[in-house]
Amino acid sequence: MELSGTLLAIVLFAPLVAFLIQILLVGRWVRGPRVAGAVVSLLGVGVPFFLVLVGVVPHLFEPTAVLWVPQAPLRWIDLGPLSFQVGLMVDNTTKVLLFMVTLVCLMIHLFSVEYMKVRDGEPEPYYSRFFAYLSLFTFAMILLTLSDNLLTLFIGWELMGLCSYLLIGFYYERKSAQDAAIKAFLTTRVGDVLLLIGLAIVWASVGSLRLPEVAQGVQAGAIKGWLLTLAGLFLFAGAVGKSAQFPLHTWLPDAMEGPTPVSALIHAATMVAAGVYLAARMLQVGLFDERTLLVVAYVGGFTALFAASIALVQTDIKRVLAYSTVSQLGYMMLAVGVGNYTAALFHLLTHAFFKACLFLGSGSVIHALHEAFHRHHLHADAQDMRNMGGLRRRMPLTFGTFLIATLAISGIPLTAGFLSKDAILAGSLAYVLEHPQHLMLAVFGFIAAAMTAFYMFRLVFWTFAGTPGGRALGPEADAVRGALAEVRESSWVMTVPLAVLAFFALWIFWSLHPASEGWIAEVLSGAEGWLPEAAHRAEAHGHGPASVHLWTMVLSVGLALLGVLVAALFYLYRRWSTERFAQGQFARVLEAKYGLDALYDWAFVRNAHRLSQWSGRFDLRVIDGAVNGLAYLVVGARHSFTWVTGAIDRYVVDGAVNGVAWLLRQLGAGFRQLQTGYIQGYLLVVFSGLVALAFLISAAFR
Amino acid sequence: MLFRFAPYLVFGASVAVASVVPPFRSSLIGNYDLGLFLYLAISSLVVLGIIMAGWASNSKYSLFGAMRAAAQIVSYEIPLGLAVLVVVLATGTLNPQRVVYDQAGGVHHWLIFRQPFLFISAFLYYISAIAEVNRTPFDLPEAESEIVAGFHTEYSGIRFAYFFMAEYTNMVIVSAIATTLFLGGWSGPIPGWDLLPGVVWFALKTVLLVFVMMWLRWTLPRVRVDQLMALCWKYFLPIGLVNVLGTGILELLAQEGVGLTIGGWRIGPNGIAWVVVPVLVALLGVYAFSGGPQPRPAAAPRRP
Amino acid sequence: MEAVVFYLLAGVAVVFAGVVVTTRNVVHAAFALMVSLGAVAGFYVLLDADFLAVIQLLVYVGGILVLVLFGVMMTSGRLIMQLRAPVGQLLPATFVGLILLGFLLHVGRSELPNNRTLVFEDSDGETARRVARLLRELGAESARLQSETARVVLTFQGAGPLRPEAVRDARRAVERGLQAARPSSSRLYVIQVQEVWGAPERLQIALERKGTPASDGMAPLDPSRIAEILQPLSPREDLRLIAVQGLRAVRVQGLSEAVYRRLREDPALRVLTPLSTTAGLGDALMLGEFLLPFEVAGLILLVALMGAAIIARKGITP
Amino acid sequence: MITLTHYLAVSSLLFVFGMFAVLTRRNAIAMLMGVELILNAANLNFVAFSKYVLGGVLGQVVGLFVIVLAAAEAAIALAIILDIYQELATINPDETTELKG
Repeated sequence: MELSGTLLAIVLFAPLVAFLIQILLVGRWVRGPRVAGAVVSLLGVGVPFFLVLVGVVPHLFEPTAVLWVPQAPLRWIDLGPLSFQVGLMVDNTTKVLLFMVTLVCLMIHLFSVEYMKVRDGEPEPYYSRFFAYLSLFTFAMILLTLSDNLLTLFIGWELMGLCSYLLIGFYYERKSAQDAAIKAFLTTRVGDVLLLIGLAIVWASVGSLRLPEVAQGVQAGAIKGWLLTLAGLFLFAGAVGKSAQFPLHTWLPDAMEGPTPVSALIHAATMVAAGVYLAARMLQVGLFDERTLLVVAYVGGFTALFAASIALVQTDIKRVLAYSTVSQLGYMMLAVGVGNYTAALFHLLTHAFFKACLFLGSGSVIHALHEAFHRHHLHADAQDMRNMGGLRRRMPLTFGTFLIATLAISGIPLTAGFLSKDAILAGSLAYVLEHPQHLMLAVFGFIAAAMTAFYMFRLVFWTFAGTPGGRALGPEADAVRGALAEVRESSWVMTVPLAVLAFFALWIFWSLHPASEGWIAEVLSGAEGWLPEAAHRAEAHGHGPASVHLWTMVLSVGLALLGVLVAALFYLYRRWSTERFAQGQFARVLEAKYGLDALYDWAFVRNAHRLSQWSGRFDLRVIDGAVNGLAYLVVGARHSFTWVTGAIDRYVVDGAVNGVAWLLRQLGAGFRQLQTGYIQGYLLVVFSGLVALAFLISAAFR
Repeated sequence: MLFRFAPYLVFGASVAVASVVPPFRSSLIGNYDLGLFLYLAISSLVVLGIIMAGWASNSKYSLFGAMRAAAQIVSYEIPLGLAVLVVVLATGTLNPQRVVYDQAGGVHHWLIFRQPFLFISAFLYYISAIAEVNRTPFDLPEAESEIVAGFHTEYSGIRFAYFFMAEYTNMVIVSAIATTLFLGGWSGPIPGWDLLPGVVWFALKTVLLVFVMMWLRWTLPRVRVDQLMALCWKYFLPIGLVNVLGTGILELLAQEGVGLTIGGWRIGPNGIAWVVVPVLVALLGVYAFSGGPQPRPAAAPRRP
Repeated sequence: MEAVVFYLLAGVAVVFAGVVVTTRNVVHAAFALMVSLGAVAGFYVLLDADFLAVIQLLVYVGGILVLVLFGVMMTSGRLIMQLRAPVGQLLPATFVGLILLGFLLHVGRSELPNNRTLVFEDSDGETARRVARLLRELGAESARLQSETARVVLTFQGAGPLRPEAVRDARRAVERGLQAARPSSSRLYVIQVQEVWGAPERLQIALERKGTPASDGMAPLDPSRIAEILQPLSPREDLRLIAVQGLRAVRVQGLSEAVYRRLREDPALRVLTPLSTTAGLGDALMLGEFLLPFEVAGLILLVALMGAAIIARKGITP
Repeated sequence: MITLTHYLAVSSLLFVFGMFAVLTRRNAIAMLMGVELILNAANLNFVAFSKYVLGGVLGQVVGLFVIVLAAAEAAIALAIILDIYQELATINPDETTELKG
C-alpha cells in the first residue's frame, strides 16, 4: 500500500476517534464491562497497527522515504509575521517507532480487555472510561512520534502527562492512587516547564520549531555557545522528567498505583519512551552540544546504577519492575550521552517489548492471585512477592514468557535485550577508550548490568520457583499458601499478548546473527533525508573498533551470568543467606530509596506547608503586632499628653474636625439631591456633557 | 392599522424570497451575490408580520398563535441557517445561481449526494423549512383544535386570503430553494441529455417536494410544543453544528489534496466520508438503541 | 434616481423614528422602529454595503425586534401604556436635543478636510487627462491622481457552446490559480462569472481587487501578471484563456468637498462603482487585520447570550 | 446628487430622535429602542464616511461590529428588564429608584 498522507492521518486520528466515541457515547450509556466498549478502542489501535504493517513496514528500507503531510506545512497559528507551522513526518526512526508503539499498545489493549473486567469482585464500573484513556494515550504517543515539529510534539507530550495523571489515579477512591497521580503529574511538570523554556529559546533564536528548520538553524549557527548548552539542558530536563531520570525519577515507582496495563503502557510504549525519543531527536538535530551530552551521559549512567541498586531490595513485584525501567532508561540516556543514537533507540524498541511482556506477565500473576485471594476472602497483598512462589507449575505460559523477557532484560545471549544492551555498553566503552577521564560511565553501565541480572532473577525465583507462599509472613500465611495452590493460568486473552511480546524479546526478529545488531542498526543509522549533511557527524562516534565489541560481550555476559548465579545461590539453592545483608545499614538505605522521597517530601511538601504557616503567623504576629503597637503607642502618647492638649483638643481640633464633618454632611446632602435614582436624569446630564464636549472640541479646532 | 398591514407584510416577505431562486440557466433572478443570505434575512421578516397580526387582532387565540409562531420560526431559523451554511461552505459562494452551476453534470454532482454531511443537511433543511412555514406536522400556530385558527383567527376576506396565499407561496418557494440548494436546480439528472429545458426540470423537482409536503400533511399528526422545541434545540441544532464542522473538515482536506489511491482509483475525502460517516452514524444508532440511557440514580433533592 | 430613492428612504426613516419617539403604544413604537431600521438597511444598499444591509435585516429586524416584542409582551399587563414623560423631563430633553441637532447639522454641512477619493472609469485614457485639467482649473493642485487597473475580465473560449460544468470548472480553476499565487495576488476576487450574450462558447470572468492600494501596500492590478499566473492553468482541454482585459481607472485622492462635488457631477466622467464589497468585507474580517476583533466580537456575543439566558431565568435572583 | 452631508443630516435626525426617546420615554423597552436608533445613526455615519471619504471596507467592518454588539446589548438589556420587572413589577425608569442615595 502506498505510504500516503491519508494513511498517516488515519493512523494518527483513529485512536482519537476511538477516545471520543468512548467518552461521548459509550461511557454515558454502557456501565460495567461490555466488550462492545473495548472493541471500539481495540479498533482504534488495531486499524493503525494494520495500516502501519501494510503501509509503513514495507517502506522500511527506503532510506529517504520522508513524507510531509500536508504537502505544504499547515500554518496552524498565524501571528502575521510569525507563524507556527505544523505537519507530520515519517522518517526511518518514526517508522520503527510507529510499528513498536502500535503493536505494543494493541497488545496492552487486548490484555486489558480481560484484566480490567473485575474490580474487587464487582464488574469494573468505569471499564469504557479506562479504554478511552488508553486510546487517548496512544493518540498522544503517535502524535509525538509523527510530529515534524516541536510544537505538536509538545502537545502530545503534555497530553501524555494528562493521560498518565488520569490513569495512575484511575482507582481514585484510594488515597495512595490520588497521591501517586498528583506526584506523577507535578514531578513531570517540573521537567515540562523547563522543556517549555527550552523550546522558547529554540524558537526565539531559530524562529521555527520544525525539526528540519531547527537542524538547519543549528547548523547555520543561529544558536551557539552557552545559549545552545542552556537550551540543550532545558530540553534534556524535560526528558529527565518524562523518562524518570535522577533526580526526577520518584514518580515512576509510585505510578504503580495505576492498573497494571497502564504501568505496561507507561513503561514500555509511551510515556517514558517519549523522553528518550526527545533526547535522541535533539541529538539528531544537534541541539545537544558536548557539554550537554556529558551531562546526559552522567545522568543516564548514574540513574542506571542508582535505580538498579534500589531494585535489589524491593518486595513489591511491580516496584522491582518500575526501578528496572528507570535503570534501563538510564542506559538509553547513557547511549544518547555518548552519541550513540542508534543504540539508544534500539534499546528503546527492544525494551518496549520485553518490558511490556514483564509488566503484563506480572499483571497476569497479580490478576490470578487477586482472584484466588478474593475467592478465599483474604486481604493479602497480591503484588507482594513474598506472597508468591512456586507459580511455575500453576501458570506455565506466564512463566515461560516472563522468563524469556527476564533473560532479555538481563542481557543474556539469544535475546533482543542482549543485542541492544551490548550496543549501548560497547558504545560507552568505546567512548571511555577515547576519553579515559570519563571511565565512570562504563563502570556505571557494567555494574548496573550485573545488578539487573541479579534482581530480575531474584524476582523470578521468588515468584515462580520454590514452594508456594514459602516466604509469606503474618497471620494469614497459611491461608495464602492454600490459596496459591488453586491459582489458575489466565485466559487466552491475556496470554496471547504475552506470547506475542515474548516473541519480540527474542533475537530472531531483530537479527539472524545472535551477536550483531542486525537490520535495525542499518535502518536507524541510515541518513535521514531531512537532516542537513553535517548533522550526521553525531553518528560518527559511538562505534569503537571491533575488539571493543568482543570485550563488551565477554564482560557483559560474564557479569550478567554472575548476577544470575549469585541470585540463584541466594534465592534458588539457598546456599547463602541474605540475613546479614538485610539487617545492615546499606539495605536500610536502599529500602528508603536513598532518602530521596523523604527529602522531596521534606523539602517541597513539608516546607511549603511550613512556609504558609510561617507567613500566616508572620501576618498574625508581626504585622498585626506592628499595627496594634502603633495604636498602643498613639493611645499612650495621647493619654500622657492629655493634660496639655486637652484644651487645644477641645476647641481647635474638635472644632476643625466637627467643622469638616459638618461641611461634608452639608455637601453630601447637596449632592444627594443629584443622586436621584432617575436613570433618565443621569442620561440627560450625560448628553448635556456630550453637547458641551462637542462645542469645546469644535472651538479648540477652529 | 397594524391589523390591516400585517397580511401584506407576511405575503410580501414570502414572495420577496422568490427573488433569490434561479429557475433556469443564466436567469437574472437569483443571480445575486448575497442571495442565500438575503433569503435567511427576508424569511425572518415573516415573524414580525405574524406577531403583528396576532397582536393587532386583540384576541387571545390570535396572540397565542402568534407567540407560538414566533417562537417556532425563530427557533427553526437556526438549523435552517446551519443547513444553508453547509451548502455555502461546500460551494464557496452565496450566489444561488453559482450554487446551481456547482452541481452541474449529472445526478452524482447534486449537493445532496456529494458527501454525507450535505445529505443530512438536505433533510435538516427540508424539515426545518416545513416548520418554518408552519405546515403539518408543525402547524401549532394554527392548531384549530386548540386555538381556533391561530394568528389569523380574526381575519376574513382578502386579508385572510393573503395569509393563505402566503402559506402556499411559502411552500412552493421553500421547495424551490431546496431544489436549488440540494437537488441541482435546473440541471438534469444525466449529463449531456438535455431532453427537457431547465425550467421544466426545476419545476418538476419543486413540485415533487411540494407534493411530499402535502403528503406529510395527510399522513402525520401534529406534534406537541415541547416535542417541537426539543426536536429543534436538542437534535437539529447539534446535528447542524456537526454538519458544519464535518463539511469544513472535508473542504480543508480537499484543499490539501488528501486522498487514497487504491488500484488506480483515486478516492477523495468526500468518498472516504461516504464510508466513514455512515459507519459512525450506525454505531451511534446501535449504542443509542441497544444500551439506551441507563437509569441514573435519583438526583439528590435540591436544596430549597 | 439615486436622489429619489434616498429622499424616499430618508423620509421613511425619519418619520418612523419620529413615531418611535412620539407614539403612546409600545408595540406601535416597535413596529415603527422596524420600518425605520429597514429604511436604514436601504441606505446601506445605496452606500454599496449590501452585506451590511442584509445583516441589518437579519439581526435587527429579524432578531432584536422580535426580542423587543417578546419583552413588551412579557412585561406589560396592559398593552397600551402611558409613555409620555412629565413636562419637567420633556423640556430639558427637547432643549438638549435641539442644541445637539443644530450642532450636528452644522458639522455635517461644514467643509471636510481634503481627503476625499474618487475612482473614475478610464477606458480610453482620455479621462485621466480630463480629470487632470479639471483639477488644474479648480486649483486643486494638492490632489493626487493615479492611473490603475481596477477590474480585469478574463475571456475563455470553448470548442462549442459551454456546458455548465465547464463554467464551474473554469471558475474553480481561476480561484485555485489565484490562491496558489498568494500573497502577491491575495486580494483578487472573482466577482462575476457570466456567459457572453450571443456567443455561447465564450465565458467571461471578472476579477476585482479589494481594498485601496494605500492600505494593503499592493501594486496595482497587472493584467499581464494575471495572464502569466493563469495561462498555464487550463481549466479543461476544450477551454482556453483567450483574452485578459483590464478596465483602467483613475483614482483621485485628496479632494476637497467642493472639488469632489464638482468632479462627481461632471457628466463626462463615469464613477466606477464596485460590483460587490462582500468579498472585501470577508477578506478584512477573516484574513485581514480584523480577525482578532471579529473573534472577540463573537465571543462577546456568546457570553452575552449565555448571560442573558441566566439573568432572565426565573428564580435565580434572590 | 446625494452627498455625504445628506447622510449626515439623516443620521443626525435619527440620533436626536433616539436620544429623545432615551431621555423621555417612561418604559425601559422604549428607551432601549431609542438606544437602537442611536446606534443605527452612528452606523449610518460609519458606512457613509467609509464610502465617501475613506474608500475600502473599514466603515462597514466597524458597522458590523456595532451591529453585533447591539445584538448582545439588546439581549442583555432585555434580560435585565425582565428581571427588574419580576422584582419591582414595573419597568418605568422613574419608579426603579431602589439605588437612590
